[in-house]
Amino acid sequence: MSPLDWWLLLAMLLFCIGAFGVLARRNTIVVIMSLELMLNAVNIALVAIAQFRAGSQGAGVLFSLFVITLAAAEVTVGLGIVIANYRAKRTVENDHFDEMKG
Amino acid sequence: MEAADSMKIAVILIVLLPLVGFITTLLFGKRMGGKAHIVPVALVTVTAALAVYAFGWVFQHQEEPFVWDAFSWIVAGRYHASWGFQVDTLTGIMLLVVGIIGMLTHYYSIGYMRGDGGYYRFFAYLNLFMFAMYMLILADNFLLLFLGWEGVGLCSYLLIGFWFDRKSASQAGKKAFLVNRVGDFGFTLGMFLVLVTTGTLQFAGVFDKAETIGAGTLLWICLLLFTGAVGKSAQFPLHVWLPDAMEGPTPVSALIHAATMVNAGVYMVARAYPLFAQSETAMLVVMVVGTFTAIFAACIAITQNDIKKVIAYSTISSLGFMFMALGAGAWVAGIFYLFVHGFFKGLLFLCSGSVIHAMGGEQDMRKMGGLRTRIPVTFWTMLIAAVALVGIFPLSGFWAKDEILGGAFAHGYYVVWLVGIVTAFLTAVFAFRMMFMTFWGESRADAEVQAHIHESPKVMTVPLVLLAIPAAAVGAVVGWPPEAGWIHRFLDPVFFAVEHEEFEWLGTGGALMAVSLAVALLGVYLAYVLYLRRRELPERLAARVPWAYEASLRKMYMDDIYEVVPVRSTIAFSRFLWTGFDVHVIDGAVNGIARLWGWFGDRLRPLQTGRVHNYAFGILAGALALVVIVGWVWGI
Amino acid sequence: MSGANNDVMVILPGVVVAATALVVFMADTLVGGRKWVLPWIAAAGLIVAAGVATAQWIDVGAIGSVWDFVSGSGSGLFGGGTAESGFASMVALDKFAYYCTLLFCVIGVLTIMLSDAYMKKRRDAMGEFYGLLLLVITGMIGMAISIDVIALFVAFELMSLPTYVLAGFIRGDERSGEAAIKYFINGAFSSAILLFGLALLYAATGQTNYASIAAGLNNLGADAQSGLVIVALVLVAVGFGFKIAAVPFHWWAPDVYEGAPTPVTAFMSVGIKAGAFVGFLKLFTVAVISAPEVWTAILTILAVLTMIVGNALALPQRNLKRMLAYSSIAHAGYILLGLIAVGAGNVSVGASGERVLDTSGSSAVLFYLGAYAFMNIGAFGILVWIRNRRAFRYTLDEVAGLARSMPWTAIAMTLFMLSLTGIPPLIGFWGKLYLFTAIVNAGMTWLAVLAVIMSAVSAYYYLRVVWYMYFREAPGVAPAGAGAAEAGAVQAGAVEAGATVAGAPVTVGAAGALETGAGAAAAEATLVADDAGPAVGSAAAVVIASLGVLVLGLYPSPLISAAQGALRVLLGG
Amino acid sequence: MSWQDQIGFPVLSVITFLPLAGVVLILVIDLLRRPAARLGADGAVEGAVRRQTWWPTTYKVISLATTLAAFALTVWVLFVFDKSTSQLQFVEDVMWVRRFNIHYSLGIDGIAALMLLLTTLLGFIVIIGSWHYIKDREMGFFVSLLLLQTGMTGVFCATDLVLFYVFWEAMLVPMYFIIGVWGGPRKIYAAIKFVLFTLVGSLLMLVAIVAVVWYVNGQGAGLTFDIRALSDVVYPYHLQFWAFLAFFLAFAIKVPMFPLHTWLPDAHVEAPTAGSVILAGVLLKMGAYGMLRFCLPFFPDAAVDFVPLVAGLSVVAIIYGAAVSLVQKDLKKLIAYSSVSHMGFVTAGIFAAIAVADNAAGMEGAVLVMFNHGVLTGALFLMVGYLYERTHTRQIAEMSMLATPLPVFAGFFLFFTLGSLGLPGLNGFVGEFLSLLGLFEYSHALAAIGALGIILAACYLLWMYQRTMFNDRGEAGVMPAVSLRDISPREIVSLLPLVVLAVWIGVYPNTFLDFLHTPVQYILQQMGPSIESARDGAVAHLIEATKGLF
Repeated sequence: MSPLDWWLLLAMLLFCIGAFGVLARRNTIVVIMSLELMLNAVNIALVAIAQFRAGSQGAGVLFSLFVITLAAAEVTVGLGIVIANYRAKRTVENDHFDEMKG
Repeated sequence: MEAADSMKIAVILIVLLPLVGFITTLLFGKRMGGKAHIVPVALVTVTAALAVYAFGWVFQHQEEPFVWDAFSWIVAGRYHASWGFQVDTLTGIMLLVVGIIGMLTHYYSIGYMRGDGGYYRFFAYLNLFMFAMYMLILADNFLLLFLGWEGVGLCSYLLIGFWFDRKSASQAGKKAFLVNRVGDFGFTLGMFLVLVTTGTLQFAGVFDKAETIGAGTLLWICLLLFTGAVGKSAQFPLHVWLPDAMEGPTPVSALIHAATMVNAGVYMVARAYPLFAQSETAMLVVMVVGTFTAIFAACIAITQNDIKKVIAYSTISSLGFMFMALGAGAWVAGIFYLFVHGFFKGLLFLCSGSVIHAMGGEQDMRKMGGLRTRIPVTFWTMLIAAVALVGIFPLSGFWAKDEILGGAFAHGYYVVWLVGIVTAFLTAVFAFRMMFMTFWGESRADAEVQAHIHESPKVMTVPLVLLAIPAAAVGAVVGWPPEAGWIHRFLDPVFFAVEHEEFEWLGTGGALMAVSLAVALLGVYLAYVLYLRRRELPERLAARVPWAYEASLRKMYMDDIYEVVPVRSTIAFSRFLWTGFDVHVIDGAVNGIARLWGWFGDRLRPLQTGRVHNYAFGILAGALALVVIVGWVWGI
Repeated sequence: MSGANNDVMVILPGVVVAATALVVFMADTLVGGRKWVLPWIAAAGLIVAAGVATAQWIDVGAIGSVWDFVSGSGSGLFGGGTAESGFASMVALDKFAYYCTLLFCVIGVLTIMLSDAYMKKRRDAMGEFYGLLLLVITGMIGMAISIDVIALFVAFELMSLPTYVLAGFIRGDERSGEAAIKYFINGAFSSAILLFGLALLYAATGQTNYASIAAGLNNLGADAQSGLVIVALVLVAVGFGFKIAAVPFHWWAPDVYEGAPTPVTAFMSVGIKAGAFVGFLKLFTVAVISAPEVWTAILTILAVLTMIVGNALALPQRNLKRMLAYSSIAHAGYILLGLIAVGAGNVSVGASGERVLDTSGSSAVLFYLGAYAFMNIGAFGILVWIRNRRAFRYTLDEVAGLARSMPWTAIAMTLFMLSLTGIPPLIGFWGKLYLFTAIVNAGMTWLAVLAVIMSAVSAYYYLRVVWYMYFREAPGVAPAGAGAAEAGAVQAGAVEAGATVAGAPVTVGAAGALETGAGAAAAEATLVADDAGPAVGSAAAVVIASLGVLVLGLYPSPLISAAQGALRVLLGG
Repeated sequence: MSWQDQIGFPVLSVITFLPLAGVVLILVIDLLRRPAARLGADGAVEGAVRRQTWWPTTYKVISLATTLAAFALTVWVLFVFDKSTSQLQFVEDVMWVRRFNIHYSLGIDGIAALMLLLTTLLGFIVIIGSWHYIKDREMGFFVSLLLLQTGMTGVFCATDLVLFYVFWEAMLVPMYFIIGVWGGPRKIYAAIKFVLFTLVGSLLMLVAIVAVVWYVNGQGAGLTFDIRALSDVVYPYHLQFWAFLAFFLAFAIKVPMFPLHTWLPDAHVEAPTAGSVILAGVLLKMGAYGMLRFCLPFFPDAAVDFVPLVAGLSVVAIIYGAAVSLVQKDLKKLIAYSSVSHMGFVTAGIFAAIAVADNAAGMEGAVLVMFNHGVLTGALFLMVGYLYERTHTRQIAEMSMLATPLPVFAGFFLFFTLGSLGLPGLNGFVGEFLSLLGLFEYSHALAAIGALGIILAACYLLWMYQRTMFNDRGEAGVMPAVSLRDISPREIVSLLPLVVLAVWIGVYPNTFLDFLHTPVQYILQQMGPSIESARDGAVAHLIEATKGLF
């Protein structure tokens, strides 16, 4: 395997861990953390590609910068929603939000 | 063919005047109340005069019938049918019967129907009937004939059910129409076959090509057309409507169910002579059906107690006689019988009407008796009619009946002849059974009815007398000498290929004549014995063979069979189709699909758990599945 | 034009909208009690943005050919504004973007009108609401002009993040909060997946610019169908599929649609969906043009599932918002047909050897998005309008007998339902016809057959709304219909009729008349209605939507011209 | 031939949109009268609005005026009509949707002319018939009727496929309302069933339309939705097969053919009188009209292959409809099923005509049956409606001896009953005779079975008549103490045109058949080669067609 493949494998692993966290954890805070993990996994991939992929012109680095910014915004919004919900319902367990279904 | 303009006018008027009478009476008759008969009766009288005129015309132009395509009716594709009229000698005979009896019946009805709530309606219907009947006999093509054919059927329906507030009447009307429809079914198909085979429905056109039609097709055509005749002329097994038709007012029975409409089948077969004459098998069928019907109906007539039922079965029997004649090849004899039968059977009915009128509506002969002196005009006219029916020399029936039997014998149908003789015997028995029970003996009516018995008014008795004359004499006039009478010569152009029988007074002909006369007289005597002298004998006889008596009384169970086999089974099957097939199978499938889809939707709903991580899992799983499927498609 | 000047010109409509958002945020703190100016500012911003886009689009020289445009015989009128790219080929302003910008602005304005009464009750939050809405629209415009995956992702997130907030806008309402959290978690999750997909695409081609990606994939040749590309495309499809609510990424939609404030739901169902579709369409038709087989396969599976599941699940719903949510899923399925048609359609080889796709699918999608905007905003608008008039939990049972109490509302709702079903001569019919022609042309008639069967199914639940309104009586109303209910009906009719006749209803005079009319009309209804006050804006939005549905239904050529004209897509560079 | 040459103004558009203009007028006046009422009253606006008693009369008169005008124009059109050509006449053509080359184009041939006459005739008759029938939301009812008429007229006049489809579908909506709002107890079920049945068929037809048009486009002929142009194209067999099926399904549902008929009884029973009249009188004809206009000339080879199936189903429909009619308890349902039976003659005639060469009679008869059925069944439904206004029941079991209190009514009823059972001299006979004749040319056996339907028709109709008008219960036969008004002048006026037509067609059908000769010849000509080389292996072709799918 080329170095890039290793990096991509790492990214993939981290991404999967993050995804597993989203699926498995009930605490919304942890879920948000997992989401961040997923984004950062992609960041690793992007930087790695930019570094190792021929002719990639380094756009990946640029991309990852954007992603970092967006991730921050995302967390902000997410936590805001969690807090608002906590005020209303006194819980951060996302299982408790299943009033609407079917 | 250049036809006389006067004839065109006459024909048009013959057809239109009754129609005008119908419409005006329907629209304004109610306001005229008891005078509602004036217009229709006047119109029918004029029409009868015109009919006689037309007959006179055809009398002068025997060899060249009047044919006139007035205007086209249906033009579609390669087919064409028109409002076309034809007057030949056969039509002439029919015109006479229809015109005269029709007119007399109208007069008679003025008295008979007086005071009825539907007085105007009755005359309107009668006029409509006259229109349709004239249409039937004047038509120059099968389709127009069918129009008249159905038209008379309709009027029959309306007039049988005239007293629609009686359940039996409304039932009988419907029955008549429906049974006739069965016949029409065949007739329609017959027309289709004619049309498809020859490309036209016009009589002349069809008959010109008659010889080119293949034997099988021809047989089918004849049989199908004959099916129609069986229905209209009340032949077995479609005869069941006619006895019930007696629910109608008696003038109707006389006009429609004895003298005119029921003869339409015979007329039609005679009209289609060029077709039938080509097909021996068809002729055989016609003869067998006619013969069987003749004796079959006579067997039933012999036990009936309702005076009109007796005459009705007698009519069926007589019609059977006519078909027997046609089938046996005695074409002229058949029409001859039709001609005279119209007069004496019409008279018989009108007389029975007079009797019923006198008895205050009573029709059961067991409650009559001794009327001979109370209503003499009716008695004498009815006696003439009965004697004519039975066929006793020298009254009309004798000549015609004898020619039929002679014809059958001459053509070698000895069995048919024998059956005919037996029928004649039975006819004599039941006719005079009726006469004896009604007019002789002591009266068996209630005292109240007794007091009420009276001779009918002039307006009724005069037509009786007028009808009695032809009923008595016309047979001898047109039928003398036997097998060579005027009517034979007259009808020659129509039945162009019929060979004349030689009649020898001192040969077979004379012998047969003697036998039939003897048989008739024997029958009368038997009736005399059974119903006047030894009145206990019939009961004992009935007790001896109860099954036979019962069968005869119950009309050979025909109504019961019809009730069970076609009627109930059709209804049951229809019910099944509706509630079983329509509602459950088709709609079940439709609603089932709808329900299935709803069920499918409901089953999907639990997947929508409302939980975030389930959703996320769904997304991931979906993504993986997509990768797998798409990857698999490209074999990676 | 060139250089920085050029860059700004390219993103000018988006800049206008974003700037307006900032103005709204600032004005929120400055206007004090006069919050009512905020929606006007927001709407004005959108209108200016639309105007800017139009000005860039119109060929001033061909101004006389307006009729040609309207009648569909030529789009010379919009021959101006040669496609420009900017910011190092990150974004490009082509006719496609013009069309989308206009569409988004219209949707935005309608949403603002729709939220009129709703926001009057929440004056304190007006700034946030309209500001966020404008930001979302900025993101949507970004989707339309992006020609680089980086820009695309930024726009995608800009479109998404404020929406999460909007969904949870009713503070203290559990359902709204629940909607927000569900939407957020799933949305962020799918964004990450999309991002991963984009990264893989980048890995496969080493490029982020659409055109370069296309070239890169082309160079890959047979490897364009390699596992890497397939996985990348599937992941991208997940991201977009989530936003357009395609099965099996649709889970959030019913819950969020139900829980979110109704104007927001209306906006999401047409705006976000349109934005996502636009991005999807452009990415696929431009960047992934070299591998149409793969994405056709992916999309076919998605479309089939989406149409079936959407329609199956809409059927048992008794809540109108939820029903419309599933219906909007189903419609996403229909629209996907257009995308499939692009991929499955006749691929010809252009002059310079590049692959040129059949455009009828793309124009069908664009047309349908426009058509869908009118009819769905209208449908949700009716819900908002009823909600403003009386207590309303959006259930089917509550609209029973609506034809008596609010006849004109019922008529309008009927129009929208019929249009959604695809009954001519309403605009929904043309949308479907357009899609069917595209898919049949692409040789996938069986998909069209499936779609029409599903349309027939959908007729059931759309017409069910109609039958509740017309064929049933409101509980407690005698069938004879005499008395108070009819009194209300008559007046409501008068009010709405007034709105219809006025034609341009957002005028002070009309508003005044409506206010009095509605006040008198809904005498008893207002007692239980929790959104007090007249909803001139909502009424106007509904009127505009119904006119759109009807007029464009009778004469769809202008919208077709626009959708056609939008197709001269700039391939970057 | 365009309208300019023939009549001087775009008459078909006028006829089509006159009712719509009536609707607009009604709505405008309705809007105007409300503020007027408001000015004159204080607080009691509603009362003032309702006190405007002139209003119901006004909108009824407007409805009547527009429909009568449409009828008068139609009669004029028929006079001007050139019967010697199969070309479309009174043609109008305006570009509508340029992108797809969809035109707003109208034009009629003889068949359409007759259908147009039927539509406009029944259009004003139902207005008269419904004058006092509806109590609730009356204005909406008249508006729906007018809208419906516009839709129906458009269907018969359209010569552009999409325009045709637009009218075809648009017409569903008012009918949906007529059944759903003013219908009987199960109105919702009936209305939705009606719409869904029709939609399923017509949506598949839409796909077929697109497929056909795009095939032509693909052949380089350019996009066109012009019906005549498209029907001249020879399509490959597999396309013919599937497109035929799709079109046929849509039309067969509308006709309705067995076994797709079950929406009809429900719709009829629940629909108000006017709805039933229009439904039976005009809507059903659209199915058969569509077959004539599309299924045959577009897809001749497939059509010929389908003859055995269609003719067989038609005959089944004849018998089945009649048999099921026999046992109905509800008058309307009885007539509804009888429609299934009668329409069987139509489809049988049409398809028999293309089975053997030179069999135009069947097709002409079929079209005539369409017209006759509209007249007779329309009249019967109308009369059942009138009866219902008097007795408040449609259950046969609850009626008896009505001829006594209602003699004139009974007379009219009998007239139409007789017409319906095919009495020669009235119109029903001519059509059924010809279409059966056509069927007979194709297959003696099928025609024989079909003719059984005529017997059954007499059975159910006369039985029905006996049970309602006559005494069918013996002594206790009189209907319990009801004093019923005999038929009113208004009702007679509504029936008289139908009586006249029934007699006219019965006595001199050539007036109407003359319209059919050339268009039928035109259709058969287009079918010509296919009839000549009548294929004899529909199953083999099915397989071939299925292969064509892939």
